[in-house]
Amino acid sequence: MSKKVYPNAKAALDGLLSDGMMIMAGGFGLCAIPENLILALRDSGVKNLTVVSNNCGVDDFGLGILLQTRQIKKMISSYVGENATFAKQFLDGELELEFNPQGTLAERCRAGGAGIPAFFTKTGVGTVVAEGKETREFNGEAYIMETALVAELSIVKAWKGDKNGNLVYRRTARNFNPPMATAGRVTIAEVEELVEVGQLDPNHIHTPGIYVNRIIQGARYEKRIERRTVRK
Amino acid sequence: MSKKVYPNAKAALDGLLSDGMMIMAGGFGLCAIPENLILALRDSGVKNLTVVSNNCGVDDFGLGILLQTRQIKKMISSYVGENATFAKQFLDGELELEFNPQGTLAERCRAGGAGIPAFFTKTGVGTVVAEGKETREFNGEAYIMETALVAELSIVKAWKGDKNGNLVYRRTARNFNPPMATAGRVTIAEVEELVEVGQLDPNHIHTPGIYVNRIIQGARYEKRIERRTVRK
Amino acid sequence: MPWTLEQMCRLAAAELKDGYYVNLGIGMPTEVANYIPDGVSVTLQSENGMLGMGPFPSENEVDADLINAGKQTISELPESVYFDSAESFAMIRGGHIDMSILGALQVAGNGDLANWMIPGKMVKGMGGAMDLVAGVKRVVVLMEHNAKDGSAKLVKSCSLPLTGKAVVDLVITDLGVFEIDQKGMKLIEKAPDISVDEIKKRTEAPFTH
Amino acid sequence: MPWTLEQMCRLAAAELKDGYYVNLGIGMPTEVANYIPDGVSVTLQSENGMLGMGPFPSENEVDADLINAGKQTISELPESVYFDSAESFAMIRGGHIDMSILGALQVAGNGDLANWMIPGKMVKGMGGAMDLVAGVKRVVVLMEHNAKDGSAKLVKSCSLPLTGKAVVDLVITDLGVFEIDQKGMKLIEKAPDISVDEIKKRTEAPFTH
Repeated sequence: MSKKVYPNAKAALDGLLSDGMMIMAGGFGLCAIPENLILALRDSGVKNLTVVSNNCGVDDFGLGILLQTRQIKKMISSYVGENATFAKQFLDGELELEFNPQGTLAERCRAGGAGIPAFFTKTGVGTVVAEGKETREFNGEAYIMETALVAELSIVKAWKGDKNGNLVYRRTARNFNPPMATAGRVTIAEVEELVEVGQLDPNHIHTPGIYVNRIIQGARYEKRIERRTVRK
Repeated sequence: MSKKVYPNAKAALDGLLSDGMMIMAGGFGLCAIPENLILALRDSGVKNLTVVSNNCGVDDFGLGILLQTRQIKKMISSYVGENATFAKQFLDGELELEFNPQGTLAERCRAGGAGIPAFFTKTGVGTVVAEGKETREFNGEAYIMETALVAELSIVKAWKGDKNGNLVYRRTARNFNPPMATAGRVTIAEVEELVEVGQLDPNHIHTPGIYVNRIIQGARYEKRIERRTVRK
Repeated sequence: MPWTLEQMCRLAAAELKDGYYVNLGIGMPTEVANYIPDGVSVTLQSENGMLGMGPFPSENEVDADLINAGKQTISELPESVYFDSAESFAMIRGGHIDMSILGALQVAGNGDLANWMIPGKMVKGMGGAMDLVAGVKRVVVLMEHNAKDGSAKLVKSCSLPLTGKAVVDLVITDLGVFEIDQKGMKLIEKAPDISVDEIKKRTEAPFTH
Repeated sequence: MPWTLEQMCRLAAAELKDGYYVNLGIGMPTEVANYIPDGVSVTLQSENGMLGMGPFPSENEVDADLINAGKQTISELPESVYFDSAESFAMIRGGHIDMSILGALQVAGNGDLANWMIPGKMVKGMGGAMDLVAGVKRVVVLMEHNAKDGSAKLVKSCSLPLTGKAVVDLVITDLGVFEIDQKGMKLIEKAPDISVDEIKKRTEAPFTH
């Protein structure tokens, strides 16, 4: 089963990339993004990507790197306010954008992994988000139907992982990584620390290894902080 | 916040019961059932209950106790094969029964807690389970629509819990308890060990206390084993 | 005399009840945490995956793995709990959060809320705002009564793209506190020495009082 | 000569590939775990919430908190992982389990499966069977070729209530191995000294060979 372990990000991506594909990337802001896999995606030169990610990094870090190289064709996100490159490419018409409410985005990924092609939610009723979507009443309240997201590739970042692909996250660095790990036809995880099978508490695995096809220990983590705020 | 802690099962149920109500009860077989709360339900004399639970205990333990006292009017379950009292009352027409596939049952509870009134699943397409339900195609495959379950009261059993209602489960004793804990308008948890806030690892809480309104340390746990099988 | 920001925050804080689970929006709503009355214990939710959000950290506590929904570094409390984004929004959508306090661009007399987008300006995205207003039990808006150009923010009908329809329960501005229900908007408290007439003049939405 | 139970289990075990995640039904399918070929490592899922299910425990390992979907006590392995029922069936429904090996009452030539209910007898419930056959990538049925009364179990059309429609990919009986796809059922292997004619006589469903 340790066939899941790859030596580095480049090797882990081998054979999985094609222009125009859809990739999900975990993380919230710059917190717990798959830093090493994003760099390897840049180096691969893969183009015209549709990327599902809550945010799009900043100009020179995270997914922003793939904007600079113009490898992204379309983003499916909930918030992209931190990125000037994004604003420019979007206003220039070079970049497509689909906004999803954050909870709807998370649930669409969860549904994709769970074999649920569509679900109903109150979120977005009566807003631009509801346009073109089926609306239906349940118990006298209006809901809209949202569909599942399944990506050809999901890249996620965890704190610790074992050689079977079991993952554990730390603090708020969990965020979108677990639902996205379930929703990739292939999922690659990068971890700060790769351990032997049996070293993680079986009661406290956040992402069971069944969802993870390939795993690497990241070469290096910058873990950049977007807004450093401290108590006076 | 320690206002969530009650001295015993009887006190925890105080003011919440009414004849004809719907109650969800966690557990799988006899594993991790809310033993103390079931006994207190028996003693309360509440009648005509609709009970959502994967199974219905055995004749003299678990929910079987409430069958013996004829307090249950209807079961929503996936498997009730272990219970002769059940068979008798059902064949006598005293007991209503709604079978749900086990995964559909779990997902209906999860949906109830997550504000999702309905979802689509492949499970049960073309079977008796699909009767009367909407069928729809997504990507050329047929799915049926299932609706959420929300109970007036959920009773669950965990291993450890803290005074804010945060819960941790042990081994396969997790089962239906977490999704059901989210789907009660009121949820009561009983635990083997009640600890102070801060004693559970915040990265490894299975049920966040926000879902738990009342919590007790169970007076006594029999933890009966249904099928004791050992290696020769 | 219009209320100060601090007074507005105190009014919002007075809406919090002991034991509440609360989500505070970015900006002024975040400040409300500093004015929670003694004897009232609330748990703050951060929609990126945390209950029991602590204050900004000391220098040596700063942790890249511990941020709030505004991407600011924060700290852990004894009661903190972490979870993923799907679980976080299951909690929000499922009605388990008691109150959300949010800023707004416009609120209509029927409770429609616009707070995520100004057409013509760069779109940043709605983040979790649509989920919060759809799912949270009670939605309180905390905002200046008028926009910088003096235009009304309490309007007959929102001209800006909506965040949610009929979702606002209470609006606290520097001039007054307005309750919104199915019958419409009602002024229930006003800042000292501010007349109802003045409020009417500066409000487009009809309201009772 | 029809295959023995052990031979049938070995045939089923030969379907397992290294690295597979597998769910084994109650009864004969459970036995397949004892015949997994050397060099093939599979992870067993138990739908009550476990991956990496171990064998029955020794006397002093017995734990009421550690059971399989048949409610039998089991043991933990180094690679074991626990989760709740919603997650377990998300895994099953989402197509993450590679193979399920199940028993059957009837299988139709188009892959319809009946294995949960005999009308007139006490209904016990479908448990997780409908979820498994709907969600698992490859469904293998392991059963006797004929019922105790001699009637065919490989039928033109199931007379018993269905567990799933067109869900079975392979059937292993004591007489032969049958592949099922959109073109229908095909005999791909038969027990030694059993003629195709004999199999046809004891089979109601049409099949090619």
